[in-house]
Amino acid sequence: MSDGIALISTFSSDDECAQGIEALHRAHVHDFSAFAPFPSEKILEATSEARGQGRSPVRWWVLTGGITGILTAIALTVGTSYEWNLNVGGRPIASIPPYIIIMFELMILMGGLSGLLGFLFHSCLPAFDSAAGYRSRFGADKFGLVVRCAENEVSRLESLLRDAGAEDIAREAVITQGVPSHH
Amino acid sequence: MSANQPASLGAAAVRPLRAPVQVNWQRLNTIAIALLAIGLIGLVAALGAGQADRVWQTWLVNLLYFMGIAQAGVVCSCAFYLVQGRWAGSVPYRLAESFWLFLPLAVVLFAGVFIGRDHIFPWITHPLPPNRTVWLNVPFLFARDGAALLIMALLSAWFVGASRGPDAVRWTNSASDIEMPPPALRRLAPIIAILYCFTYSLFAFDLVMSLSPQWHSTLFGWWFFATCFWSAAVAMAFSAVQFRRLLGPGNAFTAPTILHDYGKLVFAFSVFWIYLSFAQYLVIWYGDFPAETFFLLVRLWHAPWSPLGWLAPILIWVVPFTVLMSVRSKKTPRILGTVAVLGLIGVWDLYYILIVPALSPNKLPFGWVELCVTAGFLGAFILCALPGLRIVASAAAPGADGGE
Amino acid sequence: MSDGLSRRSFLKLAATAGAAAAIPGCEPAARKIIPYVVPDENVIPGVPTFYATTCSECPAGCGLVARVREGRVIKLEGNPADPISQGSICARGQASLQGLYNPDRLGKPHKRAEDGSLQEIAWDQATKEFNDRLAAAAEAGKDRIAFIGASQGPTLDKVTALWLQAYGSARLAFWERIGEEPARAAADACFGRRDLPLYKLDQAETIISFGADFLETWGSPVEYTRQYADFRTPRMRKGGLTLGKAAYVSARLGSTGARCDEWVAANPGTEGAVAMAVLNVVVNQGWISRDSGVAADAVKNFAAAYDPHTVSEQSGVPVDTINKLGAWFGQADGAVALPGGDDPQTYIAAYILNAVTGNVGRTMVFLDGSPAEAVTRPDQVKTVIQAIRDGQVDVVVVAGGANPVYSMPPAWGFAAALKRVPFVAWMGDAPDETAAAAHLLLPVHHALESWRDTAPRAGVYGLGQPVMQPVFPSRALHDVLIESAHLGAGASAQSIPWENASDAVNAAWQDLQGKLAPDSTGQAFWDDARRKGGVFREAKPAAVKLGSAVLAQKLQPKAASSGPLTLAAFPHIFFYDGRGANKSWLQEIPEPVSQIVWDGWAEMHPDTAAQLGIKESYESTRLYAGIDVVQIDTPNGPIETAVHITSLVKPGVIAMPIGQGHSSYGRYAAGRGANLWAYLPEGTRSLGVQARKTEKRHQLVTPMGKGDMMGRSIIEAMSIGDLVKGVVPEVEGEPHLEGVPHEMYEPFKYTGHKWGMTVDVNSCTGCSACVAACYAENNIGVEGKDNVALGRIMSWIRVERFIPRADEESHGPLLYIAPIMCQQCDHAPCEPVCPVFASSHTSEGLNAQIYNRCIGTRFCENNCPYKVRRFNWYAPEWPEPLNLQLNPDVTVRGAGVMEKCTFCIQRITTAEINARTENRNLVDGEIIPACAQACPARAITFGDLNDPNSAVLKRRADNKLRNYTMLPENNALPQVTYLRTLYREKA
Amino acid sequence: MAAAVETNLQPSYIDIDRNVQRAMAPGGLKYWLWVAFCAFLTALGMIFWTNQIYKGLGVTGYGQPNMWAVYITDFVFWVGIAHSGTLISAILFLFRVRWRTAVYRCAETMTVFAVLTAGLFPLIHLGRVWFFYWCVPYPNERFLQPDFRSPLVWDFFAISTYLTISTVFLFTGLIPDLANAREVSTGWRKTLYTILSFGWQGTDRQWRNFSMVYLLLAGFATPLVLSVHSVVSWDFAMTQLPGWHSTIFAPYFVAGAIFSGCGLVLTLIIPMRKLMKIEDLVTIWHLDNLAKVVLLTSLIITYSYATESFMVWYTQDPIEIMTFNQRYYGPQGYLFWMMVACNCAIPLLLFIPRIRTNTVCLFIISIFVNIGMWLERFVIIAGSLATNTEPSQWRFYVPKLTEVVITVGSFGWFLMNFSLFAKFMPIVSMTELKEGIGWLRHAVRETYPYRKAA
Repeated sequence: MSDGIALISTFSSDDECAQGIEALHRAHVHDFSAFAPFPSEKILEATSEARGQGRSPVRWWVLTGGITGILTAIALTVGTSYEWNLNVGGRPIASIPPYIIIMFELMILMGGLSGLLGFLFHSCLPAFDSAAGYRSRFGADKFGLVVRCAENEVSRLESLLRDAGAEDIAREAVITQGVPSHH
Repeated sequence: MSANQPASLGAAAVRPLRAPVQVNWQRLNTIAIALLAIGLIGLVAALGAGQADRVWQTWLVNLLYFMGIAQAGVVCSCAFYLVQGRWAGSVPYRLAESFWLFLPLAVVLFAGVFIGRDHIFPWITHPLPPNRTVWLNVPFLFARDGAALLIMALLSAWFVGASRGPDAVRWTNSASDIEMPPPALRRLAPIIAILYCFTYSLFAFDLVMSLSPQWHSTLFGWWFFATCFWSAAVAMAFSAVQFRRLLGPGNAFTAPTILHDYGKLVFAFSVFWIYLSFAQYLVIWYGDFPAETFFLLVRLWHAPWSPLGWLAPILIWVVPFTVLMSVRSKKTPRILGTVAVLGLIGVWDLYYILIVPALSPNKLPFGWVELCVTAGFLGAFILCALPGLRIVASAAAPGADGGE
Repeated sequence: MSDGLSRRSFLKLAATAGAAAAIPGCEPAARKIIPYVVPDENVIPGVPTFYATTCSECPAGCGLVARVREGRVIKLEGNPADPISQGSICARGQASLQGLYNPDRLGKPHKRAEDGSLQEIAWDQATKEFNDRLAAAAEAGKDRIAFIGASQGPTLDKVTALWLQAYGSARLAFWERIGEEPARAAADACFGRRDLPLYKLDQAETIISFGADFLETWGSPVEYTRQYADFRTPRMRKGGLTLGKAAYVSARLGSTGARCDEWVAANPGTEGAVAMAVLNVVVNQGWISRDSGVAADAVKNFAAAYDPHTVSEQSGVPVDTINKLGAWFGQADGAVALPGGDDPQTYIAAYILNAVTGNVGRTMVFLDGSPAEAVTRPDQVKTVIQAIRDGQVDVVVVAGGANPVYSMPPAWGFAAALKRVPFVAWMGDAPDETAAAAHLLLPVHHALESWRDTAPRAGVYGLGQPVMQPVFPSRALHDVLIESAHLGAGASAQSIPWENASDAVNAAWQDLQGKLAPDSTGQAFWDDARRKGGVFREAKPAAVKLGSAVLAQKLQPKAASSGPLTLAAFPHIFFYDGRGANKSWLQEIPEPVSQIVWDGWAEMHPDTAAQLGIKESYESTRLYAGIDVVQIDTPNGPIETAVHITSLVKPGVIAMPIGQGHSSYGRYAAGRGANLWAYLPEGTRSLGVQARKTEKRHQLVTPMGKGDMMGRSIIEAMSIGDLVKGVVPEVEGEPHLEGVPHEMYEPFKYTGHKWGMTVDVNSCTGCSACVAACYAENNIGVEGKDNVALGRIMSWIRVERFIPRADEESHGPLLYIAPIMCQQCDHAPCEPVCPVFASSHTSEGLNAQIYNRCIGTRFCENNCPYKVRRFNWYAPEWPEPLNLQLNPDVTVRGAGVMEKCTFCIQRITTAEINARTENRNLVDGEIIPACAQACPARAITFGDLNDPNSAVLKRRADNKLRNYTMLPENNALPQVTYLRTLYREKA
Repeated sequence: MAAAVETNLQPSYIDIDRNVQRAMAPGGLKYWLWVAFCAFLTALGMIFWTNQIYKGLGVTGYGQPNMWAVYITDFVFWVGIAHSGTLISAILFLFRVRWRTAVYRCAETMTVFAVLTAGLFPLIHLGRVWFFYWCVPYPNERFLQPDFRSPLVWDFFAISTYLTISTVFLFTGLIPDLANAREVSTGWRKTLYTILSFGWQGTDRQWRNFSMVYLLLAGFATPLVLSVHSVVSWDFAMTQLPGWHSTIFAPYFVAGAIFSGCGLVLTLIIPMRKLMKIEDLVTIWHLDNLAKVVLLTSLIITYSYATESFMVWYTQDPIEIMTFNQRYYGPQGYLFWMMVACNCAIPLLLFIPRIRTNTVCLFIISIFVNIGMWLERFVIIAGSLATNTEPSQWRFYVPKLTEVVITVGSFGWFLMNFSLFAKFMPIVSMTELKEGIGWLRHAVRETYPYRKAA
């Protein structure tokens, strides 16, 4: 993308922020990112509406992890039992009922861990270079909406955002592609 | 509505409805009466044909089955009050309470168990050692269970009355502001819930476990009322799907997440059910006490019962679990409806294999007798449910204040 | 993990190893050590050698076979060739190993200094001192030297006598407190011969024991246990399957009484009177045998004084019981009365009873050519002691295990007398009370280290040979004596023609060869005797006749002397006269009936206890059998002891075990209970006493939690009536699931062997030989009193004792007693719970425990219905040289490991390996676990369940009705089955 | 409490931040003395454990048949404590229960450290602890593996999974709050939070994935929490021991776990909210709801006790009857009755709203709950073993000093960890409080009268 201007608008409520996003959506501006101190449903719905995204792909990580876990457990329990073929208390060599527990636990373990990895991967964390337009208050009590646009669009978008209820809009020249963007 | 995914998706899953259909209550009514008639005729015929054993055993199966659905439905409503759930207005409450009218009838039908007791309870024909007859003897058993049924019926009546009252309805429909449900319900709900656990454990021990007197499982009572609860959940899910179809666009059941919520209810308690079942199976499998293992072996690992034995967990857990795992299928009426119907069949099958093998471990009696008796009960149940369902219909009708 | 042999003990092992080389031809020359670098063809490392010898723990004189590994004897077993033991020995015999390896044995000669302390001195210095003293005494005049010792067999006793002669003295006493005098005196009075009769219990239909604990210590326990088991096995008599009738007349039940039909609780000391009353009944009923050759009326008059009523008052035995005993005895086809205690009158009564019913020569037999009396008569012993007291003796030599200071009657005042003697020499292995009073202590060989011969009875010539090199630098007692005789006696030296003890024995056997096998050569005879452990011949029964004189005299059985309560002392089954008390196995194995360990105690009936204001108030969190202490005032001073309240003793009687109360007998015997010999007058074991409760408390410890079976199917009994009728007994808790499947798992296939065991509870007497054998074979640790109280006893096999509930008394045995070991379950509940497979099943059906894999979760024991697994709470310890006894074939378990019985798997594997190397199949009976091997009653049968002809299967099949498994409701499918004990319904 | 707080009935986002940040302010002398005291207890426990390893388990009161006793009791107790955390943070999250927001972080922290503590006891309990890793499947030249049939191996899997997942869950929830803390803190703390917060900035994409993973973790943690204590209960239920072998154990232990857990949450949070001055984040309303959970679970375990006893009487099995007879009337019967008082009777007081809303009463009741649940495990474990199938092997267990000290030490260890965490990490979730600020305001309003009364 070519360098441009980043409009950093600050909102005091997530409703307004969401409205801002919808406004941008209507204006076919999609090169933005929203900041919030908590996972506001309104904002998330608005963004996924705007970006036309489905649900987060992290769930596939979890599913894969879970299945891997079950398979590992089957291999481990049944495999080692047949490796040794020991008669313990007259129980069958492959005593499925007890092994189910191992399968369950490993499913949870691997599913959970791969979920964490998926989350970090898709949120491109850890990332210690601060994204363009990030303000520390966005982590506390304010909601931010950072739009990147060419100079000629600035005024239109500013008014658009003000109508949505932005209480303050700052401009910042974008040096490089700073807004994280992946899915 | 659910905290963590956009509602839009639900809408996407739901196919747009055709023009509004008028619910034909009359047809339902006649069908019910017809079933009842079949039942009565079959009953007489079977008794005439000397099939008393099968008649009364099936009688017990059906009594427990429908009674369970009706009572657990009421308890479901209690639970909604206890967690102060108001996400779908009053409709879920109405639906949960809609079957309650079967309860008073159940008290009457319980007489059938008394009449057929010799065909049901082996400890009557083969007396137990004296120290056990203290608990297992005819007068005491029927006295306590009858009384329990009666009390539950009365309390439920009281509760449903209060719950359909104006304040309650107002409270359920005012999701936004924070206040307590009406005092009567605040007090009744926990009482009924607690009594439900104790009385249905009692029925589990008296009317199911005592059929194989050597056998016992401490979890059985808990497991039994959990099963009843699940059967009520699927019954509600099923009705919800039907209403959604019948009541036309804009009815309460078209709300994006209500099916999803029923789906989640069915899913969650199906998982809980398999957990309780596994907890019993594993302990008995591992413990290796003949006095415990035979109960499972007869039902799961030996002809002729094993197919029916495995059918129950498949319909109650495998199908709902695998099918309803995804949000989409939870929200798709047809899928949810099918799962619910299968679930209802599964629970009936479960009660059947709990009761009948205890009395004929080595042969599987199933035929017209069972079908007729069941048909009769179904008819009676529908008749009892109709008034409640009509109320649901009116509450959920498009534009009614029952919606969100 | 720890393989049990610390480096140090391994060196010891290597040191002693070479010894074995020389043992076969065990000449003194063999003292030199042969190092392993020069392998000796006689010692193959890892392969045991067996040596026959004889047991010295009691006068019964059982034959032994010693199992020797790398020069260390590690296990003693009965000598199958020996007619007395016939391959089994009792717990005391098993434990004599601990006498050999006793950590408190005297290592070197010691001399007592002025200040009373002991100083170690060299051997030659010690012998010099010894000989000088003797010489000086001999100088001083005749009979200035006294020898008090325990009999060492005919030859060596002769040597002793000659040695004493050489020093011009005849003051010789072979001392046993539990002596033969009453029996001999009675035999003399009745039949005019002073020898001991031989009893054939298996020939009898009725046995009445008048205070003779013949299953515990009386006479020849191993032999009698074997015979009794035979007698109690149902057999055809008078055309029907019957159970031998047995009654035990005594104030305390004891394990002998526990096995009888009737326990006749008589006042202590009145057993003789009861016998006379029985005689009275027998006579009046005219049950006198025609051919007994006694005048009926003479007997009638004789017995007249003892009509049941008077005796009943005197003895506290109901009249109809006496009549019943009379009927049992008189009508029996073969009966025997066994007299016990120290009162000759009891013996006379019993002998007459046997004689008039024609059982002498049948169940009670005198043999021709009985050996001479080994034990000196008490009156002669008394003269010796009198002389000592009168200062006519300068030197007293106490030797060979006699412990007169401990065991002599108080009235004799031996201890006091000994103080006046200028020089007391003690020669023995483990220093005891007498050693504590001696001036010179000489360590001599243990019986298993020295040459001896024994003559327990006519026809039995036992040969005791050393089975290993001495553990300590001790010397053979008679080597020292012979040497000193040669030194000191000058002219009379020729009186002892032999160089040393082995020569003496050898020479004696040359003569014997002349007598017994004139056609054999001396050497062949000698080698054969050494191989077999002696020479065994059938002895001819002597024809004896009841003398009429005895019938003329009037018997005066000693009634219990005056006093509100009566103290009845009984020899502890494991300590005998006290010599067993320094062996940790015998201290730790519970006394079968009281189940008390590591202690002395006073048994009281609840009523008696109540009178003294004592209630059962045991802390149920600890394993206590009693805590309240009473003071018992006897004529010879007070005894303080803790009370064990039990219904198994007669009201008004205080029963106390003999054998504890050692003031100086090593660490294991120290500070336990009271020495009753110090209170009992000569010739009786009961005493009128007063008792009062004190405020003191002392814990009597038992490994037994509850003595009540709570109606569970653990030890089962059935009546002989049901057996005859073929009624299958109802089993508590067995689920009735006919027609419905109830087997959760596919049964495993056991191709090849499948080991199983059957225990006949009806034969078991609770003698605990199996337990001792298991300790010896499997390196089981000894935990001590405090740990037993915490439930940490390690025995893999335990003898369990349950007292029947009041409602069972009419239809059940007097006590439920059975050995319980791992049941080797097919569905072993202990196995699947182990996280690391430490407990798993072998392909031969054994419930194996892999010690090295065990991490000590102790889950297996939680899930064991029989609670037969044992956990090592501490690392086990064997004070040196006890560690030399450890069986190299069995791992020594470290701390934190679970251990258990595996049917002596080391024996199974050894046998299998042998079979494989010899390229043959295993023979049934080739493998015998230690417990089965030791059992004198042959109650335990082991074998292959896959072998249709195995003895174990046969035994089960022959006793279908009696065969059962413990706790069937658990469905653990044990491979050990039990045979129900039999009882006779009370009318 | 501070007047400033008193008047503020409309807490804003910033108020939430301020409160939490104040709670994270460096601790004073009192705080460090307390931590030192906990450390001391821990050290004491360690010393006794070392001695036990050196000398063998003989130093304890253990013996035949009491193969399991205090250590396993402690183990079950601590695992149980852990469960409330997951319940509050995961199950109530799924059920969209609002009051969890203020307490869940605290409860979840408790979970992690409780599991950490619980995990020690199986090791302390082992006869040969140096071989504990044999329970773990790991590659080795002989391919020796554990027996997956053994409940103890299930335990290993369940506990370690539980520890991992609840740590992940806790950490995931922490990230946004740590980012928040990062912005306001300075010095080494800033570095610490920067690293731990992974550079979180709260963009919509991050939140999207965050919400999803959080939901899924909650969805996983819920069955996990059931499974963990079920598995623990199966250590007992799988055996044939009368008093242990019972099908109801799994759900009954889970309920008991949540009961005891919520009890301990109350015990910890009531003093903590005072000391850290976060009363208007963790309000009476929150405590009230916690108390309701305690009440509910108390009813469930009462039901379980009742069923267990009834079933024994119903079957008339002589062995079971004897075991339960001993449990009620045996030499240690008083423990059972104390347990019933603490677990069944006293919690019934919570039916009374006045008591539910009185912190002092709640605190006292919560203490009883903790005692009662410890006793329950002891009665079941030690008591049943003492009265086993073989009467000759009956013996009741009494602990010796070692067990007592190690148990006390475990409390020290737990409290030390918890106190350190509470000081250095945001012990209340700012994110979730902000998300549900409406409910927080409601809570403050609800609480206002009580606060005035106080």
